[in-house]
Amino acid sequence: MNFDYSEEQTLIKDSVAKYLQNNYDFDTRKKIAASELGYSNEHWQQFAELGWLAIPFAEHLGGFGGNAIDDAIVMEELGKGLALEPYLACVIMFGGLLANGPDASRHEQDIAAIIDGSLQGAVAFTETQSRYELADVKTTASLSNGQYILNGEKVVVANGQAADKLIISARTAGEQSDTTGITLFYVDANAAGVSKTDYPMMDGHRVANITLTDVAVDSENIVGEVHHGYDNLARAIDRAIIATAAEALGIMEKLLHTTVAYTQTRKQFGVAIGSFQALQHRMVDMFINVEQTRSLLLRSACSNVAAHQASDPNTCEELLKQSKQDTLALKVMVAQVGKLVGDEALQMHGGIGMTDELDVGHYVKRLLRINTMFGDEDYSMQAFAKGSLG
Amino acid sequence: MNFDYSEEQTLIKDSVAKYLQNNYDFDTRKKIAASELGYSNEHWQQFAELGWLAIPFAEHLGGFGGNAIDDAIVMEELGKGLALEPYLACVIMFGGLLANGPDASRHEQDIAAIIDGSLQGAVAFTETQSRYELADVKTTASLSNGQYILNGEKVVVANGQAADKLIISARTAGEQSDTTGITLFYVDANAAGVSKTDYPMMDGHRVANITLTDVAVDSENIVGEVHHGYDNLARAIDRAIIATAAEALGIMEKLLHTTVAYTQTRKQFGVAIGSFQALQHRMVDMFINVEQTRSLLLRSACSNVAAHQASDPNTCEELLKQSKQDTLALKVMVAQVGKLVGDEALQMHGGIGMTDELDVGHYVKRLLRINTMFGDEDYSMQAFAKGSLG
Amino acid sequence: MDITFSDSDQAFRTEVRQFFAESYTDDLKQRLGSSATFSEAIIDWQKVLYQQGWIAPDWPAEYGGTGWSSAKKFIYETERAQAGVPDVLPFGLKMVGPVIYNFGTDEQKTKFLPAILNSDHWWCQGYSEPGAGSDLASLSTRAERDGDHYVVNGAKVWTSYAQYADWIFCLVRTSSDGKPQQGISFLLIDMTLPGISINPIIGIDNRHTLNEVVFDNVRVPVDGLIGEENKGWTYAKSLLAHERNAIAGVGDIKNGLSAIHEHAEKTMSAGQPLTRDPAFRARFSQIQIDVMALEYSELRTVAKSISGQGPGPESSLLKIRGTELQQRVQELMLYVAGNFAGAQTSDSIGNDFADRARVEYMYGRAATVYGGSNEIQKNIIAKAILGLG
Amino acid sequence: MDITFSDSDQAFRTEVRQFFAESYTDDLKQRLGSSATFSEAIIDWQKVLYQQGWIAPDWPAEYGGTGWSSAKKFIYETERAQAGVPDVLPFGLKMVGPVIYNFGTDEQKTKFLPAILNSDHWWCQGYSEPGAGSDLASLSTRAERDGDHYVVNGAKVWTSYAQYADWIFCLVRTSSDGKPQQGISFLLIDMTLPGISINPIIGIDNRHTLNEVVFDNVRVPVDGLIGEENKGWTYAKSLLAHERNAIAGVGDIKNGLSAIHEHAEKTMSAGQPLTRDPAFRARFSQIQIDVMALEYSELRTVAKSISGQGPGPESSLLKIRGTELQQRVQELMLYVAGNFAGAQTSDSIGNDFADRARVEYMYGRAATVYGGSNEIQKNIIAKAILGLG
Repeated sequence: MNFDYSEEQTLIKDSVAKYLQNNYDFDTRKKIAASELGYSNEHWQQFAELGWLAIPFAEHLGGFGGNAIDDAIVMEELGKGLALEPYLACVIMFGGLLANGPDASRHEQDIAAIIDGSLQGAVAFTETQSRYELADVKTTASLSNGQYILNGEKVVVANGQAADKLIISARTAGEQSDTTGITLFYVDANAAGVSKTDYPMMDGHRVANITLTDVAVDSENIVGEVHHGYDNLARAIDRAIIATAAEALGIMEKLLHTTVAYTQTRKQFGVAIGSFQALQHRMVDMFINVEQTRSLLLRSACSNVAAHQASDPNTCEELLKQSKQDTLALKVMVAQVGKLVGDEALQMHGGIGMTDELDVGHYVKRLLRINTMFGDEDYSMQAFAKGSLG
Repeated sequence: MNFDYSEEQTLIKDSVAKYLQNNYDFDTRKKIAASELGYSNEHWQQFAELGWLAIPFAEHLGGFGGNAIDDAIVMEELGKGLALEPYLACVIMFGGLLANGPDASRHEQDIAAIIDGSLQGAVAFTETQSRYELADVKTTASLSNGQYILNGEKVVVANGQAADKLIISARTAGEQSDTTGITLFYVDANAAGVSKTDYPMMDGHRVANITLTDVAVDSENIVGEVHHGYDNLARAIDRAIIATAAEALGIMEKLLHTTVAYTQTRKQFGVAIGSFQALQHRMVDMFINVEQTRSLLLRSACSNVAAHQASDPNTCEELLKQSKQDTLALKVMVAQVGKLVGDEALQMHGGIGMTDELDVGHYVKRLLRINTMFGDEDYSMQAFAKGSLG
Repeated sequence: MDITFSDSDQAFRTEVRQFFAESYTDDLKQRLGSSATFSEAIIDWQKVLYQQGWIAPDWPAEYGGTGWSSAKKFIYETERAQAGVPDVLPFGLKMVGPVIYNFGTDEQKTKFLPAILNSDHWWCQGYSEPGAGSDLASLSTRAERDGDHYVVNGAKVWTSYAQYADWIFCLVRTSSDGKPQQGISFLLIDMTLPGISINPIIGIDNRHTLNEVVFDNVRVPVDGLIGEENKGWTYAKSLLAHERNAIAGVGDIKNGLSAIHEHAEKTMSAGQPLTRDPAFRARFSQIQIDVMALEYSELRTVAKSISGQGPGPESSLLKIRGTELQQRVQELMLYVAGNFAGAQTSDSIGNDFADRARVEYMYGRAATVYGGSNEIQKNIIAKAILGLG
Repeated sequence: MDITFSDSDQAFRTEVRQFFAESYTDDLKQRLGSSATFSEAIIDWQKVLYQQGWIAPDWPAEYGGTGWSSAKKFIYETERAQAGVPDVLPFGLKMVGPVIYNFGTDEQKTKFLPAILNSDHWWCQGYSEPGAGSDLASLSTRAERDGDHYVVNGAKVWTSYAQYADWIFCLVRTSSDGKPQQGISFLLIDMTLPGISINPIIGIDNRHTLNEVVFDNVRVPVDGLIGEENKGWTYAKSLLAHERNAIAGVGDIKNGLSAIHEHAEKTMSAGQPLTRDPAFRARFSQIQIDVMALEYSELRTVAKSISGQGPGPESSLLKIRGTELQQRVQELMLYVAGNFAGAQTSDSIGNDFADRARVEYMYGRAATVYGGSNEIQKNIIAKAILGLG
């Protein structure tokens, strides 16, 4: 029993932390956020060269063989550095869906392109009406002459603006919210009938709404099995939740330390405001909650790894169920603690915290946005309750 | 527009406050709580002589013509004094049901007996399975030879141990949770087939479970109309909620003042603990919440009065609906603030607060019990949401 | 106890309601909603109010106020919020105006009050400084007397709308003797004077509302001094109490809840409108309940005011709970916006509620900081009401 | 990172689980549950543990401890809580025992340690005093040297189970020079000595657990002194850190949740089990989520301990969050009990859950006060971890 990182993991952590410290200061980030792409391709190529884009992929696919714990290590540091690059959207989600299915070998080439930084991908699964229900899919795919014809709209697609390739969930059977009958299609972003509208979110990340009008997809361009895309997608989202939780944890720690430091220098009525006991106790509450979040992140990451390592199918199913609950619990806590830490950091920074020129507000906005990705506090809490109380 | 009490109201308030201060200290209360009856008949007779038992009754019934605001004035002071006498159960609820129905004149004699302190009554409406649903009634009343035969059990009946007369809700038609088909029966507590088990609650008040086995009730002994007892009962409960809220407010104010005073005398590390800013801000939170509770109590009491004064039936219905929402909101806030104030009062009193010999714990227990009377926080919140969101 | 308004008050309510329905046009509403047209539109609207004679409810009638009773003022404010009409710019009408008619010279009154009433002068406020937030007394912008002028050096910060302002009222240090509160003077400064520069501050809502105003040897005529030199703190304090009282914002909170209700009804969640979701219902109801209480807390203050008692430290309660509730409404808006929350565009993304939710949430974070932070308000209650030392 | 236990640890878990299943009988369970039989039953149970050799997991093997690794201790504690087995009385085994084997003389070790292990001596703790709560250093019970004796005068309060105790360990003031922490000595006192009287304190749970212990010229032999005179504070401190670490109570919280779940399933609300009620579900889930995190916070401390790092100030986190969660469980129990909440009888009222809920809720209020109040713990974290002055 130990929670220490291995030597390799420590190397990754230090590598990401040091790179961002040296190359990704707040002014640099502002410029990147204002760019058309919403992230920096130069940095992305550096990420590739430093080997980070290979981390979650299996060794036989040219990867490092990393798991949810390794994701978390990278993401926590990306969170602290407030990096805009689409590690989550392109590597963990898009790459993960390609690499973790039974047909991974078919995607070897594209995975290699992800790893070397030459391919951008995105997963398009959210629709205007779906809110956080993965199974609520109105986009249709109907078979016609051996091709699937896709029609519908996906919204707020992370990295949609930059993606060369898209994985799109569409309904091939069943009713609007059935979990079966959903298929994941592998679509070229430049295919005829695909159109994008992209826009920035408050956290500086760009996203796109993607309209599909009679988009023809060859029947072999399916990720996983026909009608059975839901489970794949749900598992990819679980791993993405853990990854964003790690990013959020990095942000919370940054905000906590920034706030503690600020209250020690900021004076009011002749003394540092950090000497006021009411503020001290509130910062202690922040600390306790951030530590609790780290504990739950460790729990979720470890149970995700355990579930995917289990060989016996019964054990595996049991562990997956447990891991699902851990992940939902984590999602709830990240939302709650993110809100608390963000609010308190802004409040204790006072006026200066309300300005665009201080980084605090930008960290807070990323935390708020994370809360609405893959299910908010209320959605996740209700799903958790279903898991534990039926 | 003013929130000042009238001269008469101020007299009542001062009368109750002064009487309790002079005659109802904490040791006296302890002895009364330990008695078989659970309250003091001597004090009750004094209440009668001072005219308090007449307050809510109409003038033509020998009363003072008081309304929900007047109830609140008395109850707030009874709360501050932590009085055990059944003003709520016997005067406001039992008396109110007799006096506010269309058949009030039939009960003139019994109302006079309530006013002079010679009659004790109780309303028995809660069943083991019903929780807070007034309409969930399994107790049956079947008509047989011109008499109703009652069978069933009522639980946690306030003042049940002392009551000479009972008003009992029983089902004369409909299914278990229908609002129609409930009839209120007026039953002698010594009638054949009525048996009681009484026990103390943590707040020092005694209650009884009442079993009804083939209890025969003459068909004229009905309060209100056959099958239509629900609305009467619900309105009586609304008024009772406002009254207990006032009691709770009195308790909260007492706890707030006691806590502020205690933290100013109690020293730790050489200074009064009331000088620690963290505690100060928490006491300010208590204060703000208590003031908010007072505001909502005023709102509810006023809207209850307005609804019952309206002559136009449409206006009346609209006002009743509004009053119902106000009352549910009040119930929620009393639960929440009661919990906050009780917790904080105990915590800031430290060890001494955990003892039976200090009054603080007893105030807290009464607050906790009030939360489970007539619907707890969650129940009332959901009912409120139904009223405002459908 | 009597919670009804008089017949004449009720008639007034009808009159006010009608006026807003007719005069607050859709065109005004739309122009006020866009940052590009806001500054012009608000002046247009204020001139409408001026024409109606309602521009300054709080001013004494002799200076151009309405002469309304406390009850009428409350009714006016309630109806304004309920109609979704924004409040007037406070800097001239609610801040420096009262200071001028209370403490100014006849010349100052003649020069400034009419221009405030008809919105010819846009005022801004120069209180806060870099390095001094709620602790106003520690300010360090200096004004040194030189003949008929003060020479002003220093910087003010968090100055709303300085980019549009003709005049700024400032607290400046004219002496460093005695306690920090002493030696402060209240100075009116023409924004066109040489040596004044404005540095925009972009807020976390991505808008330009705030500024830093820098004074570099600005020569201000001494007739801009309010009252006596070194007594500025007294004048400023009387104004702060006023500001605190106006801040509960019950009407705006109720408006926000209506917008949320409407949008949640159209938002699907798990196959049904979000208004059926138990968690949403609990969040929404909790805010409603708290604002129902706050509304009566405010009414209690109004009733006290009607009976001639001024607002005491309990106005801190209204500030604290009012701003907390405003922020909870803004938070719930963001929740309702769901996946779209935080979108920095309202065009063609299928959700026009999200942009409003983002801007209001972000801008709203300041409410618990300005006007005396909520922590300061708690200190005030602890000391002045609870008697905690 | 490795969150699994070794094979030998897993085998140990099975062994412990089996032992509790066999040895913790229904008879014991029932007798421990009633105040009338508790004091005898707990001794019976401790003697069973003694026979098994598991009475003192934390003690060094040379003094009769188990010699278990940190991992084994953690497993033992987890299984104990999961089986619903109450912890041993802490006063001898977890408090004064370690002080004696760390700082006592050989004579003291010989005299006291075996009697603690086999539960022949019932110990109680004399720290707190009327007028000094978390501020232990301000204590005023005096012990004056008179030949071979200390003459002790003063009073101790909040002394659990003093009515059963054979011995009490006390902090007493032997000098008033220097800082308040100096001049305190650690003294073992025979409860049968003349001049000791016990005043019961009835708790808000209506039970008699606590007492005031009054010393009136009690002559205590000097061989009851631990270590050096005036150094008692050092010995007490080492013990306090220990106490703080043991207090998270994750197992008990989970047990409480199970009881709630079971009872809520049988409780009807609006025609369906309470477990279907969205508000109940949210409350229950929130506690579960927080305890899932706390469990890993504790595991992280265990892992640190396995790798040889002692518990630091982060044990304050476990104390704060653990006691908060215990109280939230107790609160939810009371909610579930509904109309019956607060009934002071479990007989024939149709709800045997209510009495337990009441007692646990009321008794549990003390958890955030004792063992160093949660406010003190927050001060510790602010200073020792966050570096706030």
